[in-house]
Amino acid sequence: MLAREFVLDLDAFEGPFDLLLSLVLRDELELVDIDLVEVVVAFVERLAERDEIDLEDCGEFLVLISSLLELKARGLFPDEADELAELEPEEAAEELARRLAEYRRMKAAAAWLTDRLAAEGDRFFRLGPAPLAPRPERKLAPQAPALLAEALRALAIPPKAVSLRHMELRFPPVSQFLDRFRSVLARRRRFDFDTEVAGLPRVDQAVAFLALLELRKAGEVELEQGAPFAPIRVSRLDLSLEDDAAATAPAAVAAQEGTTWTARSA
Amino acid sequence: MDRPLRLVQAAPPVTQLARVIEALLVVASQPLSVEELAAAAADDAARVEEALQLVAARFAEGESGIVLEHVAGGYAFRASRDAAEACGRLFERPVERGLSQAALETLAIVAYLGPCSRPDIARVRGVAADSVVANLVERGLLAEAGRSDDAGAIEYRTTPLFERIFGLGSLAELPRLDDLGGDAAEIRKRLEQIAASRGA
Amino acid sequence: MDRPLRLVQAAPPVTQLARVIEALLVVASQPLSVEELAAAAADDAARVEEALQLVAARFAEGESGIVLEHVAGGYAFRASRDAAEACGRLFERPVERGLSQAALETLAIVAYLGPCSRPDIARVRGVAADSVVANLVERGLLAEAGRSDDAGAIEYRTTPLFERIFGLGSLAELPRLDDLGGDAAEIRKRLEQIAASRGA
Repeated sequence: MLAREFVLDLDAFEGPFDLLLSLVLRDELELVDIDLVEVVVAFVERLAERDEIDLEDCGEFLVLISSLLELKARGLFPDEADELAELEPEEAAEELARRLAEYRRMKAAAAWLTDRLAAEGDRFFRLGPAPLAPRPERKLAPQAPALLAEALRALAIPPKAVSLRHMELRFPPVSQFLDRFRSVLARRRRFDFDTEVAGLPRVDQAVAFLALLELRKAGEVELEQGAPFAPIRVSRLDLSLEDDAAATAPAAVAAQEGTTWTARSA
Repeated sequence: MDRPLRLVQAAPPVTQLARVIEALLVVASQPLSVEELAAAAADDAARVEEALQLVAARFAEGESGIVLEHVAGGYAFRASRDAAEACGRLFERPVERGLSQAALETLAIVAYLGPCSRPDIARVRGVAADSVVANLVERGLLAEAGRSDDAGAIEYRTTPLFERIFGLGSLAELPRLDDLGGDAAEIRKRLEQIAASRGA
Repeated sequence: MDRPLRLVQAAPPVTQLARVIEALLVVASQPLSVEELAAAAADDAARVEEALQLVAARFAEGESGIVLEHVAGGYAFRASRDAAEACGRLFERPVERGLSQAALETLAIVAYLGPCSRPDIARVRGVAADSVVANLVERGLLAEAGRSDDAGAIEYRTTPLFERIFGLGSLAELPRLDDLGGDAAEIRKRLEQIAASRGA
């Protein structure tokens, strides 16, 4: 499987993606040190080397990388969960665009610095004192001992929670939707994804979609879509149920083989 | 009484001041500003500027092995570029070229956004900044600049060594950010297009 | 076969070698010997000696603010004697009014919490302390006080100069910090916890 086996060469990690996952899950590797953009780029590069695109692979990768992104977002901004809900989708989109623009400018600035360093690499100058220079003596004016007490007291002030809500995106956990869909499927054999998530903010819808892919990967559901952008139908896969056997059987076989992508997305 | 007393001593010629400036620059550990040169030479800034022209002419690239450069807000001597190979055999480069991408992005953020804490940098890059900042402090390219008012996090700024290594007269010589990378409105439009194409 | 192949490239003129030597000497932090110069310039010692004569003539006392000096370890540039007064002013540092936040925090930690290693200080401040400690040692405000029992790291204590500058007869005269904890160990523990919560 490409999604798990492709090899990464990052600042903080070198090896197959699979190993990266298990190291992160075992807390042996800090997710905050991993540049996930690099992981995505590496995956897309591997993908481009192939003749045909394997939707199974892409789906699995999407689920894995989004879970990692979620974990990482929570790792970087631990105390924000409560504030997240306050951001309107409109504001969130605004903020995301602003941050992406800022990051792109910083990338460009770093590229400029790289070129500059290459151009200036043949400028040598002395670091440190000249061989025959006099040694300066640093003199310090009398200081008040109270400054020392103040410095230590300042270190004892607990940090205020920094408000990051202006730059956060609402990001509900995938598990929330896994639970929700499973309970819907316990009651009903089929449901319409678009109807189920109608009225939710877009980011929630996206996370709900990831949950759907997760269920599909686990073989719990079958997905069908008549045409691009048509409603996605979600059906429970369960052999023990006798009714509607004709419709269930082929899907169950597909789930056992674990290879066929049955969403007919043209 | 015919001849008035000469009380005002004529200022020494600028050539003499130029020599004093050469002497100051060859022993200085860092680039010296016109003001610092004037204070040390006990002369005025305008004359120091004039004398610096003479020094620049004597120590020009292609003319001399020692070259005068305007860098990091002051003046300093360096080796001429055509002696780079010989210098490379004897000295380490101030910063080996192998600054990582992470290090360069971090330097860019601090240089452009002014004093920044490690969380500030992490927010822009999306990756924890602790080890890369520690490394840049160790290399002398970043330095502590006090603690932030709100969270008490340590803030960092770029050092004169950073400007020197990148050959910048000052941070103002960095290209304008507006001319670099993306514009928020344009990115926003693209995001909306992507969202729209997914259908509601 | 009549004419032998010319494989040996003509050596560059000595004037060019002299420029390379100037460049090497202006970058060096220590006097350079003829052998070191020859190795760096990839030329032979005899020619280096010859080139040094040219350099000495260009940078002679009375001619130039930069003067070539032959000292024990080799050759180095120094400031000319007639610039001695200006150099004196350059290196005479004004009395510093205060200490940086990093220095003040570090001194406060060592003064109040007793001998500390650099990792100890880093845990309380929440950031590496290496360069601050090195700086304070150089200024004579901190001194080494042996190695810690457990980890074997070098510990530092404040010096008599520190006490003099802060107007303290002894460390017992430090302002009390009862509000932070009963004893040094308690205060240290509390500060370490807060530093950890402050995060990156």
